[in-house]
Amino acid sequence: MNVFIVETDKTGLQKFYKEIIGKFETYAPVEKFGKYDYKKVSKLDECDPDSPIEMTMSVKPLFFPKTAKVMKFREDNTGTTVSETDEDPLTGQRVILGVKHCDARGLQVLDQVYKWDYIDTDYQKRRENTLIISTRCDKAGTQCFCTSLDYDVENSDAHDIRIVNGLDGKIYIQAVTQKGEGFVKENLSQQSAVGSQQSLEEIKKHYQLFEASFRLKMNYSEVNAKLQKLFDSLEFETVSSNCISCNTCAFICPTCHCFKITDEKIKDTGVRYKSYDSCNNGYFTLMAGGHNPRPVKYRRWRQRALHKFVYYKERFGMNLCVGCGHCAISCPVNISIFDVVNQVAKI
Amino acid sequence: MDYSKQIQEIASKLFAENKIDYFVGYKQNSFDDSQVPFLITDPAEIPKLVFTDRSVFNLANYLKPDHTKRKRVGLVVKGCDSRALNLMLTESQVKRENVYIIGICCEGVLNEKGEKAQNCVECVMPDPVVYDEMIGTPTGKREYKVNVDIRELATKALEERADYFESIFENCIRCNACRHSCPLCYCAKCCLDQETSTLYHGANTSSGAMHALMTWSLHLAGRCVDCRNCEKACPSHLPLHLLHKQNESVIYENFQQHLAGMEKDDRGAFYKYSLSDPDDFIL
Amino acid sequence: MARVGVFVCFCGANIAGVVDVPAVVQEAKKIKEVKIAIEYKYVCSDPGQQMIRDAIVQNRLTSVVVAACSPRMHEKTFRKALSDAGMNPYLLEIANIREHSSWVHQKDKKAATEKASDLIRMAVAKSIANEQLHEISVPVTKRALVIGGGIAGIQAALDIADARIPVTLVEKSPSIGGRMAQLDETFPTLDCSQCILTPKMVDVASHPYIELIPYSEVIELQGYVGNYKVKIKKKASYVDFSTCTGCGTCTQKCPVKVPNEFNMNIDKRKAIYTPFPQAVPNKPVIDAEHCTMLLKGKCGICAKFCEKGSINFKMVDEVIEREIGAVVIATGYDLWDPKPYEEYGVGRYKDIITSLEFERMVSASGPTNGVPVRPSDGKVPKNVVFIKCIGSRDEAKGIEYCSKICCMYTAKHAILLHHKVPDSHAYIFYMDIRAAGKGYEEFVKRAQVETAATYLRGRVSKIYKKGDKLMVRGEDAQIGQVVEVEADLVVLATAVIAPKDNPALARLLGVSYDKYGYMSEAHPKLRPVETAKAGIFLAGCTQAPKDIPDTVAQASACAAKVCGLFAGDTMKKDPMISTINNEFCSGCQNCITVCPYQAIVTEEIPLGYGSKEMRTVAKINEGVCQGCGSCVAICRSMAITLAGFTDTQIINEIVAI
Amino acid sequence: METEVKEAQGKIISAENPDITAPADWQPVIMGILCNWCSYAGSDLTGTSRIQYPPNIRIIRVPCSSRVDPWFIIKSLQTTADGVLISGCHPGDCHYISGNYYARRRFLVTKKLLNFVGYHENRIQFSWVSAAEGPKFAKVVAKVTEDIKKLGPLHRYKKENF
Repeated sequence: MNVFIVETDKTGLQKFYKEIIGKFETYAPVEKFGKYDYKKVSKLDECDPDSPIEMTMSVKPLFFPKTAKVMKFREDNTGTTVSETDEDPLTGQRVILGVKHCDARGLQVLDQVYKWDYIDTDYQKRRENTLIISTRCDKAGTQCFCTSLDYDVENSDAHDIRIVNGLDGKIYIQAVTQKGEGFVKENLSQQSAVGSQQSLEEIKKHYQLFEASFRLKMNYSEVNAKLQKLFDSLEFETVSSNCISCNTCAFICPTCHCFKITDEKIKDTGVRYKSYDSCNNGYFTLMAGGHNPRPVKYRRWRQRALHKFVYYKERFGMNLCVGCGHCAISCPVNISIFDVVNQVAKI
Repeated sequence: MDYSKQIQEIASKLFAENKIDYFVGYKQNSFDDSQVPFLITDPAEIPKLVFTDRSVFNLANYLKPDHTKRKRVGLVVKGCDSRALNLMLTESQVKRENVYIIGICCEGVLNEKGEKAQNCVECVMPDPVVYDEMIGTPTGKREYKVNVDIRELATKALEERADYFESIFENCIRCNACRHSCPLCYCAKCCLDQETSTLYHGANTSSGAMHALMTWSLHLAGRCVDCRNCEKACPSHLPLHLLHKQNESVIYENFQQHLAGMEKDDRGAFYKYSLSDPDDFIL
Repeated sequence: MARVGVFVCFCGANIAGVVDVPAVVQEAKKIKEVKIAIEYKYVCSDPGQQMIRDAIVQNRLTSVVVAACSPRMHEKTFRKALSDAGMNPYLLEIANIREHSSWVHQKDKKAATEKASDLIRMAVAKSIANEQLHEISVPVTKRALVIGGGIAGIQAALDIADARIPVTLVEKSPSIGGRMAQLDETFPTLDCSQCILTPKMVDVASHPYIELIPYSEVIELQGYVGNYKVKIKKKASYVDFSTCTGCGTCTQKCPVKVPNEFNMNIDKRKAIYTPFPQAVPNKPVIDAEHCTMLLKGKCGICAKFCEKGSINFKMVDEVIEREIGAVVIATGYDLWDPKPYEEYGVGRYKDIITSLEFERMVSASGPTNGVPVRPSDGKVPKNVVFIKCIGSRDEAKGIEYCSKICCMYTAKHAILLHHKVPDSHAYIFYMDIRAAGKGYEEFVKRAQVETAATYLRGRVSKIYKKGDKLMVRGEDAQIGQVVEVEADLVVLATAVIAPKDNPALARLLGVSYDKYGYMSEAHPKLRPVETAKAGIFLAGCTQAPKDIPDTVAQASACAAKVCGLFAGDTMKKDPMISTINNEFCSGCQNCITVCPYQAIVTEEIPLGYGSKEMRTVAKINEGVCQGCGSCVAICRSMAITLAGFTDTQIINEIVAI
Repeated sequence: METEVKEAQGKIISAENPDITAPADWQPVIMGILCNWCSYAGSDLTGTSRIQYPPNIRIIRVPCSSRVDPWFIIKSLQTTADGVLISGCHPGDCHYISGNYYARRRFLVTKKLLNFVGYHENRIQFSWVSAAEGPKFAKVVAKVTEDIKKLGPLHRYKKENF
């Protein structure tokens, strides 16, 4: 754990941000239609790194975009020629501001699947070239439960730099990784005091207050243990009764990573796209022969809940759900995966 | 507007008389003052049923084949919801005898900010058009007004409008929540999910989103009842009502003041015609 | 994997003169799916077709694109060529590079070549998605309906009935005969019209295979070729034809006098009447608009005098239904009302009459017993001026087309006038003399020479009254002078127009009509008797102005078409129709609402595999479907496909260029 | 909104968006969807009569204007076309009795909606051309081509970055 901490104040932080935006390709939460999404910014006024968790989409699209060109192809009498797409050269350093802890953890979780049997080079490049600056939430949202899960939110190393709004009015810029430390040293031009043991305590105090603000708390290990045996539970039918299979939860989830492949062709040239898909879609598992193992929504919900809380953990040692609550907030009928797993596990 | 008591009474009565297999109403959320749809099969849960000006979601959605399994259902509908339900009845999606409709004479629901929702301010039919039992006092049909946002956008320059809509389509993540939350999108397999369509528009690009949303809104043209389930479901908070209200205003103005779902057996503006329909836009 | 053959036609210089065909072929060869691309002088010729057949076999082609003229021209030819090579004929696509490129971009050869390449690209893209289709056979009801009992309808009915096919002949008026019955003698042979027509009318009445329904109208037609259902409204005649002997006492006794439309209102008829003495059926009907008994409930004299008691004032309209397989439309023509010719004093001067009024006067059985008279004073006219092209070829007041028959009947009128009033003189103002036809030019010569009629080339500018004479002022263009003729009688050769009911009837039958109200044929040259709607045919002036020989010829052609249609027990039908994939059908039934042919019905299918619960979905009746695609475009779940024009095919075309 | 096409430095600048340019010899592509019985026959007549019109239109044959699903229009505008012309039988003349009446309603709403989201109304045009109106077809194509040339290349939602 790195303890490189810089103390500053609001103006100092703003200056830091401005400097970053000036130097690097920077992404930060930008408001559009009342919702914050991570977009490329050229000025600090455009964005709000302190955006409220309820209104912010996940950071996932910057690494696993909602749609990406996989390849280009050209068909003529000489056959089919495949070529690289012109999209996103993926070089040069990117910086993302205002990432929530849960989102950053989401990337850590996603890393597991992306470096598993097939290495997704595009994803890896994006990860390597990106520096993540997180802002720790001061207060939990109504649907948040990140602290109840299998990771240490306080000492998370999913991001490179953590910004904490200390209770003493100071702002702490804490470099979490080597990369982050180098970045702070290089780019924080104003000379602020280097943090001490005291600042560590301030950060801890802030965390304690944050932790106390959670409405939702669960006993993760118990839930995980119980769910493992509940594949045939009828409770899934009850909990999913008012689900409208709208896919929202999967699309905005920071860790859902299912996609579909489509080709689009004009004249003799075409592009192969990779776009989000969702297991909540009734046709997601429809097979060419006509069989659909998950034709009804409770089976799809079972898959979702168990994949998030059991299967991924079994395979990769991390819980797929990071407790951000995005799905519950965006759900038109407010189904929370927290309620679902608790109700099924009968806790 | 608090009809929780009446609804609870009717629900208990229906269960007692064995007229329904399940009941769809609203339940209070524990963490704030919003409400969620609530499906009950057990009469013991009836006391949880509520109905206030926070009962926003259009419950007709729960009559779609995915939910019903063709059982008898009791359902709470507001004015706009009942119009959607009326269309579903006309389009043979629901059997009238299988649904017991509790119609509410709606006084308008609130949006997230606590103000009266825009579609309620502009509501043309607050009373239920189809019901078995009515709660509240009917206030009758109101005058149709063109949506304020449409009027405002119409005054803007074409290019400005185009930029605005491009930003909408760019922000669309094509999760299809709009479609799934719409009670009238009940198709066995949506055209946007089909091979022909995905072959050409499957990608999640802004042109793909544009195609999807335009096709979707044209499929709802002359059928949309302005309940705005889609807009509430949209995780990107896109102002989807613009597309529908635009179509509605064109249809209202040009096709005998047609409004969707107001009459029994009216299938929508695209499924009938008049010899006197406007012809001047055609060369 | 698709293997497409592209065959580009030079069409002599028609295509190759503008489009760079070898370049187009090179361009086509670049397309991935194209296995062979060849150019040829005339692909539609026998060697051209042989080339296609050989290429199909040698290259194992999966579809064929012919870049040539319009598919409306040679689609059938090339489909047959495919068939002959053992390939499904519907795997053919045609790129129309003649009508859509070389002929319309003659000045821009580069652009025309580019466009031709694009059109071929589109056709190739579409053909890849073509599916094998097979003709559908539908049972046929062997009965024909003929609408209109003029000479066209009579001839068609007789010819069809002679082939032992039952015919239902529907006539609007109380008797068949139509316009020809009103004529005195016919050009160019001057046969007596009645003498040649009446035997045919009698044949109709007595033919065992003809069912004659006079005084009736078609009110509804449903179904499709070979299987139509027609509803005929038989108007109340108030006379029981089964008992009426046609003695005529009622007509004599009836006190009500009404203008006689058969005689162009020159004389009067009674409220109970037979239109003319030789009427078929020769039974009277009561004119409900004028009968005092029916209007006021008083009179009833006819009933008193009828020995058979055939008069029934309580009779009501009756609807007759028939199942038929084909329809012949023979509704005839009307004459243009010359009122807009105010400068001639039409309407003001009684002695200006129309040619059909003149025709009735010179008819031996007409109101004046065959002698033309002046309507104003009843005197026999000496100088008669005939003016042609009244309304015809007149964009300002009338219609643009030539009425075709006026030149000939005016010549006939001049001759007839000379016959009836030997000391008379005919003056004929004309624009052109159009006398193309067997014996026609000779006939006009006869009028000019034998009867010494004065033909004046020019338009009449004014007619004014001078004493009891009419002064006709016009131009004689041949001498370039204004001439004035002192006339006792002026006869206007008014234009032939479509009956005013034609558009309504066309809509009812589902056939198209032109801007004048004439029914449209399927092709102006190659399918002149068919309408675009299968099983409905056109005879006579319902399609365009015609003389009697042409009308009769067309009527017989209709009969041949009907007999051809009924030659087998079943009929082959184009397979380009809609089909519904009921897995995707959500059962909203909106397609049923928009289908113009009631071709969609519902069916119950199990909810899921092996399920006992049922759900309702739509189903196409393939015999009825005509393949318009209305249902396809409104089907939101894309459950309906139109063979030959699938979404994939059309989108393939769109993205191909 | 300015509809005149600007020409500068040998390039055409889109009237809709000045950032989009095209070579000076740019020619629009117009997707023509014609009904088989009237307009396609009419366009054939134009050819038979040798009436000349601009070569920018690419013609697709459909049985009836009611076969035209609005997404053909959207798809054309998104991919290959700078404008769309859809033509059918005159009202009352539909070979399939009522197809064009249904189509007319859809066309009006589609045109207004596309205009609302930012397409110039001249990019989506409709016409009634009968089988006898060869000259009219040529006139319509000339007008539509002229209109679309003025608007310059269509850039929005185009999949041109292929």
